[in-house]
This record gives sequence, structure tokens and C-alpha cells, in this order.
Amino acid sequence: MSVVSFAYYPGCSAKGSSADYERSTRTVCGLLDICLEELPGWNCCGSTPAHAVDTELSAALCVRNLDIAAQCGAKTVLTPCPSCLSNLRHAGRRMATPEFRARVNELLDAPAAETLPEVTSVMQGIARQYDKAALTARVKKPLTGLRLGAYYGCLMSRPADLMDFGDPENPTLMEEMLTACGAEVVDFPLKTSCCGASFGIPERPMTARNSAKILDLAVNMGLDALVVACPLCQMNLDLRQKQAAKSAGTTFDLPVPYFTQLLGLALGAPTDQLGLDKLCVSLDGLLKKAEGGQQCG
Amino acid sequence: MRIGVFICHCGSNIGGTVDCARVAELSRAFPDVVYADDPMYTCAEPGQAAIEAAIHEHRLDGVVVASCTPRMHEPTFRRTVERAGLNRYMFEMANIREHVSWIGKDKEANTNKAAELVLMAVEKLRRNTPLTPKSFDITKKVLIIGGGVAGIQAALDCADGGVPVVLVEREATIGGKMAKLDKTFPTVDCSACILGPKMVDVAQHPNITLYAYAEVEDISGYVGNFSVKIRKKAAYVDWSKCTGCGACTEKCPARKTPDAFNELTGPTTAINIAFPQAIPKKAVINAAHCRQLSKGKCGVCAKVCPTGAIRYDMEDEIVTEEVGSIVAATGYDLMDWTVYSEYGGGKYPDVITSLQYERLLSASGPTGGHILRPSDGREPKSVVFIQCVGSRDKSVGRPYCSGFCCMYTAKQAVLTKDHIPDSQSWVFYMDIRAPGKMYDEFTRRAVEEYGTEYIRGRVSAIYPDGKGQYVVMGVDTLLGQPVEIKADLVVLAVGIEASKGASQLAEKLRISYDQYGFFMESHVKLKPVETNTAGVFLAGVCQGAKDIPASVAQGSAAAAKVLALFARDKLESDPQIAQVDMRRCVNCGKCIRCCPFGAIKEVEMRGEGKAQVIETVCQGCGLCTATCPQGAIQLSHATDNQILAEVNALCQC
Amino acid sequence: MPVLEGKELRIVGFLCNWCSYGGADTAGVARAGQPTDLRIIRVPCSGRIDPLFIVKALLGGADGVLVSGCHPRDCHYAAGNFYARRRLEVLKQFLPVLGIDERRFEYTWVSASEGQRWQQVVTVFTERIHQLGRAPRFDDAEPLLKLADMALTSLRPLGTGQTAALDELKDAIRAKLPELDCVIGWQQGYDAAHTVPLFIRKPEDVDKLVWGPFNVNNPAVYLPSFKGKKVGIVVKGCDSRSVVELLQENLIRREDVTIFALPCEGTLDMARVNEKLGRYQRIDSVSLDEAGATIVADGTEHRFCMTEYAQGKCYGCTTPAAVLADTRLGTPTPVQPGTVVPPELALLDSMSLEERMAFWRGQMERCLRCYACRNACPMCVCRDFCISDSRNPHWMSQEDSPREKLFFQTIHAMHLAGRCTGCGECQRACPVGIPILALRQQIARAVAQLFDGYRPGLDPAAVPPLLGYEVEEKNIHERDWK
Amino acid sequence: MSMIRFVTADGLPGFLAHLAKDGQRVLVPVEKPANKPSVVFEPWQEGKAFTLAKATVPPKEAVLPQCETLFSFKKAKDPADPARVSLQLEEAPPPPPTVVFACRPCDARGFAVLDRPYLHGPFADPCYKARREALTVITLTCASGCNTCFCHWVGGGPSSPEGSDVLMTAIEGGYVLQAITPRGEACLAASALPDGAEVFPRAEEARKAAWQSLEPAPDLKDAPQRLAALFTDTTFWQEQTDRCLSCGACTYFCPTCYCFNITDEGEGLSEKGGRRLRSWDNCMSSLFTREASGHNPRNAKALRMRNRVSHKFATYPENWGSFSCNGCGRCISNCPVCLDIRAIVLAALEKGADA
Repeated sequence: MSVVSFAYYPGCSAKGSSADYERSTRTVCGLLDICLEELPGWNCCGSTPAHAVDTELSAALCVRNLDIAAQCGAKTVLTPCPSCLSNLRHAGRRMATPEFRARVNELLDAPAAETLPEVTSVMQGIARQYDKAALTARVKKPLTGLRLGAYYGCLMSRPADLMDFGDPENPTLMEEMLTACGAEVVDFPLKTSCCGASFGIPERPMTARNSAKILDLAVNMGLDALVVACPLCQMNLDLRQKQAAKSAGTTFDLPVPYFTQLLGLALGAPTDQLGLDKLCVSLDGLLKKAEGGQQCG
Repeated sequence: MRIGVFICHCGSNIGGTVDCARVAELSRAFPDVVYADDPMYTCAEPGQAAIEAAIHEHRLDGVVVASCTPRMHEPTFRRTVERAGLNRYMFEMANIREHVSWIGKDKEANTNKAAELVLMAVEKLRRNTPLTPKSFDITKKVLIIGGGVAGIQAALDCADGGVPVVLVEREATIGGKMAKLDKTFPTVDCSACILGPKMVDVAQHPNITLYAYAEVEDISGYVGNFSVKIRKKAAYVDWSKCTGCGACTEKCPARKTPDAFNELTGPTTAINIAFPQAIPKKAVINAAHCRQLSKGKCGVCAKVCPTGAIRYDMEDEIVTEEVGSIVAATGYDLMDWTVYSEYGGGKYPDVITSLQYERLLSASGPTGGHILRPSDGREPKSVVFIQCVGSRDKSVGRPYCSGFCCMYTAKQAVLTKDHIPDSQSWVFYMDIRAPGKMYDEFTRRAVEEYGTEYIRGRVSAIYPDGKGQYVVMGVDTLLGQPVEIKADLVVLAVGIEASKGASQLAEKLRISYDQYGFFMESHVKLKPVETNTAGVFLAGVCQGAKDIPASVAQGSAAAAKVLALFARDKLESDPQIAQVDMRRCVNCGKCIRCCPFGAIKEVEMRGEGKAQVIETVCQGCGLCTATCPQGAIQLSHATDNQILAEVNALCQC
Repeated sequence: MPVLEGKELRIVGFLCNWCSYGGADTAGVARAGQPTDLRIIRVPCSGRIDPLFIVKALLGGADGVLVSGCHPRDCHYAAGNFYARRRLEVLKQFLPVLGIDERRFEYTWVSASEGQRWQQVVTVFTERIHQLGRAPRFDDAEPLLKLADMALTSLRPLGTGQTAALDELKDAIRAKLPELDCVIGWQQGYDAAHTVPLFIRKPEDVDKLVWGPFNVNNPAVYLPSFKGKKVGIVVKGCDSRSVVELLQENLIRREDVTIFALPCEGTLDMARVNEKLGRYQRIDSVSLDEAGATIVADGTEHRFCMTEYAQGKCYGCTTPAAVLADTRLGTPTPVQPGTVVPPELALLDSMSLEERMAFWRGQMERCLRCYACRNACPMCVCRDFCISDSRNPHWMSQEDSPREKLFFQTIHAMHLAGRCTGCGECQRACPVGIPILALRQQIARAVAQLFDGYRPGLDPAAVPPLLGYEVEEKNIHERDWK
Repeated sequence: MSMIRFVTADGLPGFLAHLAKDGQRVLVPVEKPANKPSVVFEPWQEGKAFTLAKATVPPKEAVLPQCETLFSFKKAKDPADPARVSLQLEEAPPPPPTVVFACRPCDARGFAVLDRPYLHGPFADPCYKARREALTVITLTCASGCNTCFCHWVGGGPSSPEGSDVLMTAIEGGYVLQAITPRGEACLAASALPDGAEVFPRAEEARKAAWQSLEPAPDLKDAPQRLAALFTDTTFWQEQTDRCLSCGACTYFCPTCYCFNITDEGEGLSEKGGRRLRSWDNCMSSLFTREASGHNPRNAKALRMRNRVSHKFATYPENWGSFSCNGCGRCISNCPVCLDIRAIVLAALEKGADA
């Protein structure tokens, strides 16, 4: 498989709270001969607070990154985090209107490049290179015996025309990839309902309640794990799992791994290169079940 | 020529923003105008009487009335001038209400415009010639398309009126959607009990020829002389021999055929009879699922059939019927609600449509009348009804209200409590529409006697809770709070649209239809069952959302129109048709080639080819007149000279 | 009864009775306010509207004309609006060539229930007309005379056809003559520098047949009058297209016509030849070589090479060989692909709207309404019953105003829409040299754009575009009304 | 000795200005630039370019316009009784005094041909009379014949004075103006041009030279009887008119065709009122003889051509003694198919000879 390279925009959480997501992403891409060239001197995309305060300033933040990618001659930029993906794509689209472009160019040191590269998620980047059959071909340790559910969160597929991620109410890309890895994937109904996002700080009971509802359904459906692709959702469902359990008056013990971690397992990456240790609810039970499955699978 | 002009005040509708007296005064200066007046209400009795008097007193031979739209009162005034002895085509109207007084307040501009419109009407009238309709004989027979309750009612009324009826029904049995219902509101009568006898009457009525499992292939001709090609679809069963004993359905091995009649709530056999009271009670083979017809080996039904009625080699057959009038009663279908992915988009088996719920409630349904969840067959204890799924919703292109869902949901809630006393029903609604007789009282009973919880709000999502129930997330706008209900069964009151193929049928009937496929009535308030095509009438939901009583009423109304049409032995042809001036025609054949109705043919006259109009086929569109380079063919009452007169009245710089 | 000065402009509406007139009523019932300028003429169907009504209104002083009918597929008469859509779109593309701003004419579809849409259509259109202001009157235009630039490059080598197999053709005609009533060709006119149509009836007439650059007449013009008799015809490439168009409209029957064809190498523009020859008593000699003709008149020699003196239509000619023939002799010269904008049309394209109106005002002054242009046209089969002079229907008066004369040219052009093969006889026949071919060329260009490059007279089986319709038109798109 | 004046070539505009004094309309030949150039008579103004070439359209317009308002009428309705309509007639304004400048002898002779039916018949046509009496004709003699001219066949000639008031002949350096009629003399007398008596012989030489350049003319004196005899020989006429398109070019460009049509245009009630128009009619069109019933005695073009040629070469000579064709050749040069009236007459003579 020839090596294909993409510009890579990690986003702040990748260097901090979701280091495991970054770690597993790099490992998986390495195994799949996808070279990620990190943007030199990238800056924060402004995440939620920036565009709430000033849309032009937040756009300038994003356009600066896109401009760097353009200078590097990149055609496509991959980013793992849905929030960064949404901000970058919004900025890219709004630069099409001349007045907006003029105001943003004033904010930047130098005017941005005429044509800015396209931005897409890591998941879509992988899917572009490997369709289901190609992915299955690369699987070393199939995840047979695992009953998984995919959880996208509310940002990844909305607004539909901007994010271009399939049916906003019912995206299916992660299910397809996990099925390709041999797992039994269940259609998880609350896959795009909100986990409470950054309200974990100002409105913790609401985040607990939302996460509890999601975890409760996952447990009721007998899932071995709820697979996620967003650092903030992972934090609410994994790190705050106990708070959610407390608010729902029950206990949860449901692993919430990133899809790249499970992909890494399936591709046979050594378990220490997937940042599994960082997960609050450990993945060991699941791994035993998977191995059990492999012996007899 | 002596013309009389009447400028109507129409109370204040015109007089309010047009100086009618001034227009009358200006009209007196127009060519050939010898009398001008501005009556208060021209269309009223005294107004018409004044016109007749003026005709006699001033020896008028032409009348111009400036009032409302000719589409409304041209026939009225034509009869008025006719009563006074004038030919009814020596009359013209100027529309100074809808096109002048009602669309602007500038009195000076309106008055000037009204005067100009009157001048145009006068100039046209001066070139009008008396026209007398010719009469032609008609086939006193009616074609009724669609065997639902509206079609049945129209057929019975026409047949009782002595008019032979050809009833064409696309499905294997008549009865339409009503046959699928368990009970009907507001009396909770059993639907089959009140519809069944009418269906039997249709079968037994000597005047009615029933073509079930047949579709209209092509329609040509015009009022009084329609020629209709009907395609009798191959049922693979010789209905003359089949007694409807049902032996074949028991033995048929293809047990998993989707049962369209039961709205896919249960399987059926490849050869089946839709429901016990089906008329005609004849078997039909579903070719796609019959093993013999699709894979070529089985033949069980042929073996067991006591009368040997099975014929695998049967083919579609085209039959032609000559009729004088057509009633379209093609009913409706439920819109495709799976566009709502937030309700599961059809993924969850226990989220069903109201029609499917009717089949579950019905004793002749797949569950024998027991309410059982399609997923696990358990009896549901909590049932949630959701209103306006695909009605009053612009986002899916269905902005209209479907009319009868609020009422049947209340009935279904009552029946749910009746079947399962310890069940609890919830209804998510926006506004309850219960306008009919005893309708609102019925919904109050659903709330007060049967404990149905009505929650005013929309549902944002339905998802399985993993433990066999469904979480219905909605909002209660009266309490201002989000609401979550655990439901065992969710029934969607799905909105309606015109039945499949309605727009193609409309094009065959040459009637207009709106973007949802509902047929266009001639006038929404005054002519709901007529269309713009003479001799074609409408009945039931094909014309727009309405409940059973209204559909039945329209069935009778359409029948009344047909009987009125056939009351006379001969029909008068519309004299506004094209005529050829044989001297000018050079037989270039352009008119023959472009006439949409094939109403012009080439004839021989003194050794030369000439064009000639077939009077009974010409519809008066005037296409030929606009095509003929030398003006040899002229549409009466809209000739080149008449239209040029109006153009020149405006543009003579 | 003029419109209110300063407040209103003259806007004429043609509305179909079933849909748009009903839509206007619905707007009225809904009290949807509208400007008062529009005066509505009710017609049974949009298909009833002859585009000439619209030209009559516009030339007669209307500032704007609005036509509205039923939506496609919704017509009460099934196909009325389909035909109307094609005719009105051709008209809309034709008006600019007269100097009339095409924005002054609009057609649209409004159904009986769309009251609000009708209010918007009327308001938007009236606003547009008020922005355009009063329409310039044709009679007030200052006459402007301009010359078409005849320096053109031909798509194929032009010549005098001297190598054509004329003798073989004569033999072929002699062979077929007994079974034919007559064969139409060309013979020398009153002197060697002119040819006139020849009607061969007897064997000795065959020798009079000539072939060369002087064969300017189009013999197809006589075919309709021979209907029912067997007739032969010798054709150039452009003449054959006229024969095919007559077949397309079954104005002649294929079995009655025997077609003889030689490859044409172009014809001389006799107007410019006569101008150069000037006033002379007699022609001493005419010699033809493959590059052109040398004519000696009253002793002085004049040289006419084809590349400079051919007719405008010959430069852009793409069918030097007959499109249809029974006896075809000689191999035609190949034609390079590409298109040449005809000189007369190029002249008009170079002018602004005002200039064009002034141009036609200047040209039409000297028209004497002799109707040579009409009678030279092979497609004009109405002949003795033409609405231009039969006064019933009363389209035209006997006045000799430039406006009436221009109105006849629009009648002729619109009647030729989708039928004119561009043979140029109308312009050649005009005694006072009015460049009327430009009007027909604009119509032909519009028809080609609108109907996938359709060109009349190429395929005997093709239906002339304005005598047919498509339910979904590929190149005619509904204008939105926001 | 008639009055002779001389005008230099560049003195012409001055002479025209003199002619155009006190509102007199001076029609001069003007060239209309086009791919096919044509020369038409148009009123002259100061500084307007004109040519002395032979006009494509004859100056018949001066006495018989293509379309002339005989009178206009206005209707008025009595407001009290709208049924009573009053009608007033308005005479057409008197025609302006006109000078036709630099027409050719065949054109001038046209006026003479028209005078006979319009003036010397039982009724004089008032409109024509008014125009004719206000007309002065200054004719430029032809320096030579041309391929389509045959004026000398029919009694005319390159310098025939018939119908002219002043005969103008080009000599090098200018033009000799010879007054033919008293009106011509009055016009020249008032023009303050130098006397041209001594140069007149050079003018006569030029005129003689023009005559010599002509081909010998065939003798047409038997033409009237021969054509009349051929009235029933329709095959002859069909052969002659195979190629005729029966348009109106030959009649509308002929200086001697004088048939007209009268129509009413306009209602009379609008402020513009109505007008009664006299406009040229064209005997080559089938409309000319179509009766109300639709029957047409001369439906075929051969019959119509027979009528046109016989009228000019048989019927008119019978009534007035001379051919009504001036041999100007416009019906030949302007015909789309160059139908040659000379060929028809000669063919008729030849056919008659052996009958």
C-alpha cells in the first residue's frame, strides 16, 4: 500500500487530556501507512468559547492553521477532534465571502492563501484510504465476541451540509469500521444525543444526567464497550462515569475507548502503544474477552 | 351596433376605490355605446332586470358589464342577455374588481384603468358575432375510478339513478382505506359492518360493472363521448370459476408474502383474498412471491382448487369502455414517514402507523383483534400516539393538515383502553381538530372516561431503552418542561398524500393537480366536486383531506352532477371552437400537426386539400389560430381581430 | 385613453383563462396590492397567444408586455403552454435584433391558486419596466444607415464550379425528362452576366442549362405550385435544404420530386457585381476561371474573384453538397468545421439597441411593400392569402409608415422561425437592398441555441421545432421571480 | 429660341437652394448606402448629399404617393344622446409646390403618361391635379443607353423632352438648362443663372451622341394588335411567366403604373381620428382581382402578366394613342427573376407574325 500523507492538526486536547486518542491515532495511522505531518506552529482552534465571543477572531485562529497547511502545500488536513473539525470547516466556508475574508486578513500577519485546504476527520481520512474490505484485510486480531456500540456525540455530524458526515441523526461510519474489525456492532440509538459537553463545569448535574442516560442505555443493551471519537465525550462518559452513576443512583462499569484504540488492537498493535492505561474504566476485561474469543474464533 | 355598458358598484367592493359614475360617463364616449349606467348590484335580481329592461328600451344588440371576474358571473350575465333576446355571446365583461378595485386604493388610477378595461371590452364586443351551440348525443354511462367509500357511494347513487356505471378499482377488492379500519369515529361503529352492505350492493347492482384489479390505461374524447381503455391486470385466477372458498390460501406454501392489505403487519400467502368481506371475493396470486410463477415449480393451488380456476399463463387484458362522464375517487395513501429518522425511520418494529394499528385492532387482522407488539407479541401496557407525523410540517413538504387523524387517534386511544383495561395511552398533539358533529364530545370522552393523557407538544426522539421499552422524548408546552415516557408501543398518526399514480391519472384525465398530487377542483368553495374539464368530477380525499362523512357526501354530490349531466339527451357543444375559412386555407397542414386533440382533419374541396375542424372534438384552445400563418382558421369568440382590437385599444401611439 | 402620465406606464398582459387569470383573481380576492399599470387581456390558453400580438403591442407603444399561462403539465388543453413556451422564448431572443429591449417582454407560469405569486410577478415586472422607463417609439428614432462588412473568410474554397460535370447532368436530365412535367434549373438571362430560372420541358431546352457562380436563384420556390405533378429540380447545397424543409412540412411529396445535384462552389453577390459594373450598354464577354469571373462591359474589364464577391451566405455555407439528391454528380469540396457569423447579423450584433432601432427606421423608409421578399421565399406558401395585405384578419393597414413595414418583416421572420434555411433569396430579391436577412439569421441563431443546434432542412424526418414541444425543455429554463 | 441657362457643376447646390426658396419641396436623387445600393428621390435640404445617377425608384411619388391621405375624418358623440354620432371631414392639406430635379426623360414621360387617365379623361382627379399643377420637372438627359433601357423602342429617347419643364444636359464643366415649357422658363428666369445660348450647341452634340450610342430599336407598331390577338393563347403566357414570382416589384417600380386602392384606416373616434388612404395597388397580386365571393377571374400569374403587358402595349395605346411603357427598364432590373418585358413583346410580335 503506497504511503499517503496528510497534514495533521492535533488540537490542544491531543497534547493533554486526550493524549491516548493522539497516541492511538498515530499508531493506527502508522500501521495503515498513513503519514501524518503535524502542522508546524499550529495554534488552538478556539474551541467552544472563542466563536461564542467573536466569530472573526475565532475564524482568524482557524484560518491561521489552514494558511500554514496551505503554505506546506497540503490539500487535506486531518484532525481527530470534532470540535476542531467543526471550527476549521466553518472558518473555511465563511472565508468564501469577500468582506469576511478581508476582515480576517486584517487580523492575520499576512493575508491568507487564496485557496485553503479541505479539512476532514481522522476517521473519514482512514475510511477514504481503506474501505471495509481493505480494512478487514489488515486486521490481525479480530475483535470477535465483542458487543460494541458507537457513540458520535452531537458535533461530529451537525450541521449536516457543513460536516458532510452522512445522515445527521444516524451516521454509520464508525459502525462500519468496527464491523470490519470483526466486532458485533449494535445500532446505538442515542449515538448523536449530547453527553453534556463542556457543561461538566458550570452545570455538572445536567452533564451527569445526560451521560447517565447514555451509559444506562449502553449497559441495558449489554454492550461490552461504548466506542467514542471525541475527547470531551470520552471525558464525560469515562472520567465522570462515577458522577453519572451517582446521579442515576446506580453503578456503571463500562469501558469507553476511542475507536482508534480498538482499531489499533484489531490491527495487532502492542497494547502499550495505544494509551490504554489512561482509560479510567480499564479495558482489561474486554481484552480478556477478545482474546478468549480469538482462541476459539 | 348599439352597446349598453353597466359599471357595477358591487356595494363598496368596486365603488369603494373606483368612481363608477365617472367610468359610466366616460363609457358613453366609446364607439357604438348608446347607453351606460352604474347599478349598485348588477348580478342581483334587480340588477339583471335592469339590464333586460335597458336592452328592450334602448334596442341594444350588445352588453358590456364591468364588475367581477368573468370566471364567476359570465354564465350568469350570458343567461341574462339571452333572456332579453340577445345571443349570449354578444356580451363581454371587464374585471374591475379582482383586477382593479381590490388591489389598489388609488381612486384616480383605478377609475382610469377601469375605463380602459371597459374600452377593451367594448372594442372586443364590436367584433363579436352571435354563436349558437350545436348539440351532440352522449353516452349515458359513467366511469368511476377508485372503489373506496366515495367511489362506492357515487357508483350506487348513479346506478340507482338509472345510469350504467363502470367501477374500476386498482386493488383486488373494493373498500379502499375504510375497509382496513376496525371501528369508525365518532360512533365506534365497526367499519366493515357499515361498509360491507354497500360493497355487496355494488356487487349485486345490475347497473354496475365492476372491474377490480384493473387500472385506467388511457382516456380520449370529451364530455359525453369519452373512450376509456382499461387494463385488467392478470390475477392468474379465472374469476368466473373462482368461488372464493379459500382452499388455495390454506395450502399455499409461500407463507411469507408481505400482506399489503394488512399494511405489512403480518405475513400472508402468495395466493390470497384480502379480507373475509372482500368484494369480489376472488383469489389473486402475487406473482413476485408465488413459487410457481417466479421459480417455475409448485402448482399446489392448482391442485387443490375445486373448480380448476388457477391459470398461471394469464396475461393483462385491455378493455375499452365508451362513457359520457368520469368520476375520480382515487383516495389517498399515507406519506412515507421514514423520512423522520428521529422516530427511528422504520428501524423499530414497535413504532407503527395508525393504519397498521387499525389492522392490529381489527378482528380480521393478523392478530385477530388482539393488540400485540409486533416485536415480541406481548400486550403493550403503555401506548404513545404521536399526531401530525408528516402533516402541518413544511420541512418535509407537507404543510397541510390531514383532517381526520385527531379523531381516529382519540378512537384508537378509546379502543386501546377497551382492549387493555390496565393500559395507559398518551397522545402528543399540537392542536386537536374535532369540528364534526359529536366529534369534540368524543375526544372529551377519550380523556375523561378512558383516561387518555393528552400532552401538548412534539416528540423529539424515540429510542429503545434496551429493556424492551422505548423512551419517547418530548416536551409539554403547557407545563414548559421536557417529558420522557417509557412506551411499549408507539402509534404515529401519519399524514396523507394523493394515492400513488394520481398525477399520471390527472394527466390522462387532463385535469390539473397540485404539487402533492391532489386533484384541482373547479372552484375551492363553489365547485368542489367539478374540475376544469367538462364531464370529469371528483369525490373523496383525491380532491383534498376529508373524513368519511365528507367523502360519502362528495360521492353523492359527484353522482348528482353526473345525473344532471345525463338528464338531457343531448349535450350542447361549446360554440367557442375553431372554424376554417375554406377560401384562405392553403392546406399547409400546420394546424393539423399542432392540435393537441387531433380535432382538425384534411378534407377535399373542389380538388384542393383543405383543413376542417371536427366540432365535437375541438376544445377551443386556439393553438391552431396562433399557428396558422394566414389566419385561415379562427377560434370563435377569440379571433385574431377580436384580440387585436383589445391590443389596439391599448397601444395606438 | 392614455395611461396616467408620470404615474403609470403602458403594460399589457396576456393571461390564460384557466390558470393565470384565475391566479390574478385569487390575488384580488386576497386583496394583494399591486401597481395599477397592468391591463389584462384574457385568452383561452397561452398557446393562443401569437407572438405577433406582442410585437404589435410593443411597436404600438406598449412599454412592457407580460404573458402568463398554466405551469407546464398543468395546461387545461394538455399542450398549449408547451407550444407557447417555445414560441415565446424564440420571440424573447428575437426582440433585441429589432432594437426592443427583451426585458420589456416576460412570460411566466402562474396557477389559479398562486395569488401571492401573481402579486409578486406583477410587482417585480412593473418595477422593472419603471426602471427601464418609457419605451423608445420606433417612429421617433433618427434614421441611421450602416454597411455590413463583407470581408469574410470562407469555410471552404470558393470557386466558379467550371469543373462540375455539367454535360453528365444534362444527359441525366434528358434521360429522366420524359417522365417529368418539367425540370427547373438556370439559364442565361438578358445578358451573359445574369442567369434566370429555366424550366426544361422539351429536350432542346436542356442545352440552355448553365452551372456557375451566377446561379443565384433558388429553384425550390416553384415546387409547391407544382404539387401533384412530377417535377425535376437542379439544386445547389442551400437550395437542397429548402427542398428538405418543404418535405419536412409535407408541402411537397417526395415521390413527386426528382433532385439533381452538383457540388456548389459559391455564388456571386449580384448586387455588388452590378454596382461595380455600373451603367453599361452591353456585355462584351464573360470568362470564368476557378478563382472568379472576368466581365468586359462596354469595353472595360472588371474582375470578380469569388473570395471577395461571393454572397454573404456562401462564406458560412456548411452544405455545399446537396443534403438530399437522387442524382449526385461530382465530389464536393470538404468544409472545415467552425461557424461564420453572417455579415448582416454581425453588423447588428455590433450595434446597441438604440442603434438597431434607428438602423431599421432608416432602412424601412425606402421599402415599397412590393413583397418581392415574401414571394421569393420558398417557405412562404400562403402566397395570395398573406395577412400583410389581405386585411382580414386586420394585422396591417395600408399605411406606408416604417413601423407597418417593419411589422411585416417581423411577421415574415416569426413565420419562418425554425423553418428558414438561410437561402438569402428574400434579401437578394429586395429591389432597394434592405438587409432583411439579418432578422431571419437572428431567429435561426436563437432556434439553434434553444433546440440543441437544430438547423432546418437537413433531415426530411425532423419535426420543425415550433410545430412540436418537449415536456422538459433542455435549454429553456423558467426565470425565477425573486 | 427657348431660354437657355448654364450652371457649373459646383453651382448646383446654389441652384437647388434657389429652387427650394419659399417652401418649395425639391426632390433629388439620394443614394442609400447598403450592400445593394439604391437611389431614391428625397426632399433636399441644405448640405444634403445627392447624386445624378438614375434613380431605382421613379419620382412617381411626386404626383401619386405610395400612400396618400385623401381626407381625414373625426367622429364625435353627443354626450346627451350617445346614439347620435356627428362626423366632420378634414380636407388633406394642399400638396407643397414640388420640383423633381435630375429625373430622367423616361421618368418625365411617366408624368405625361399619368396625365392622360388622371387629367384628360372624363373626370380629373383633384388630388392628382393639385400635385401635378404644383410640379416642376427638371430632367437630366441620358448620356447613353443601358442594358435594360429601351426608351427609344416606345417613342421616348435619351433626350426626349416629353413631360419635362426644363431639359438639363451635362457638358464638361457644367450643365445646360433648356426651358421647354412656360413653367420651365419662369423657373429659369428667376434663377439668375448666366445665359447658356453659346454653349447650347455642345449640349445638342452630347444629346446626338447619346442617340447614336443606342442599339437600333425594333418596330413595335404591330405590338398592340399582336398582343390583343394573343389574349386567348394562355400557353404562350404560361411559357413567358414560368419563372415569375407574381410579387409587386415590377408595378411598384414602374413610372407609369397608376392603379390604386382606397381604404379607410382608424375609427374616427380616437383623438387621432380616421383617414381615407389612397395607396398603390399591384395587378400582379391575385388580390387585385379577387371578388367578394372568393372567385378570381385572373387567379393564375400568366393571366395577370397578360393583363400587365397587354395594358401597357395594347389597351393604353388604344385609348390614348401611345404606349404607356417608357422603356425605363426598372421592371427588368428590379425583378427577382429578371423577367424581361422586351422579350415578351418581341415574342408576341414574332408569334403574331407567323399566325
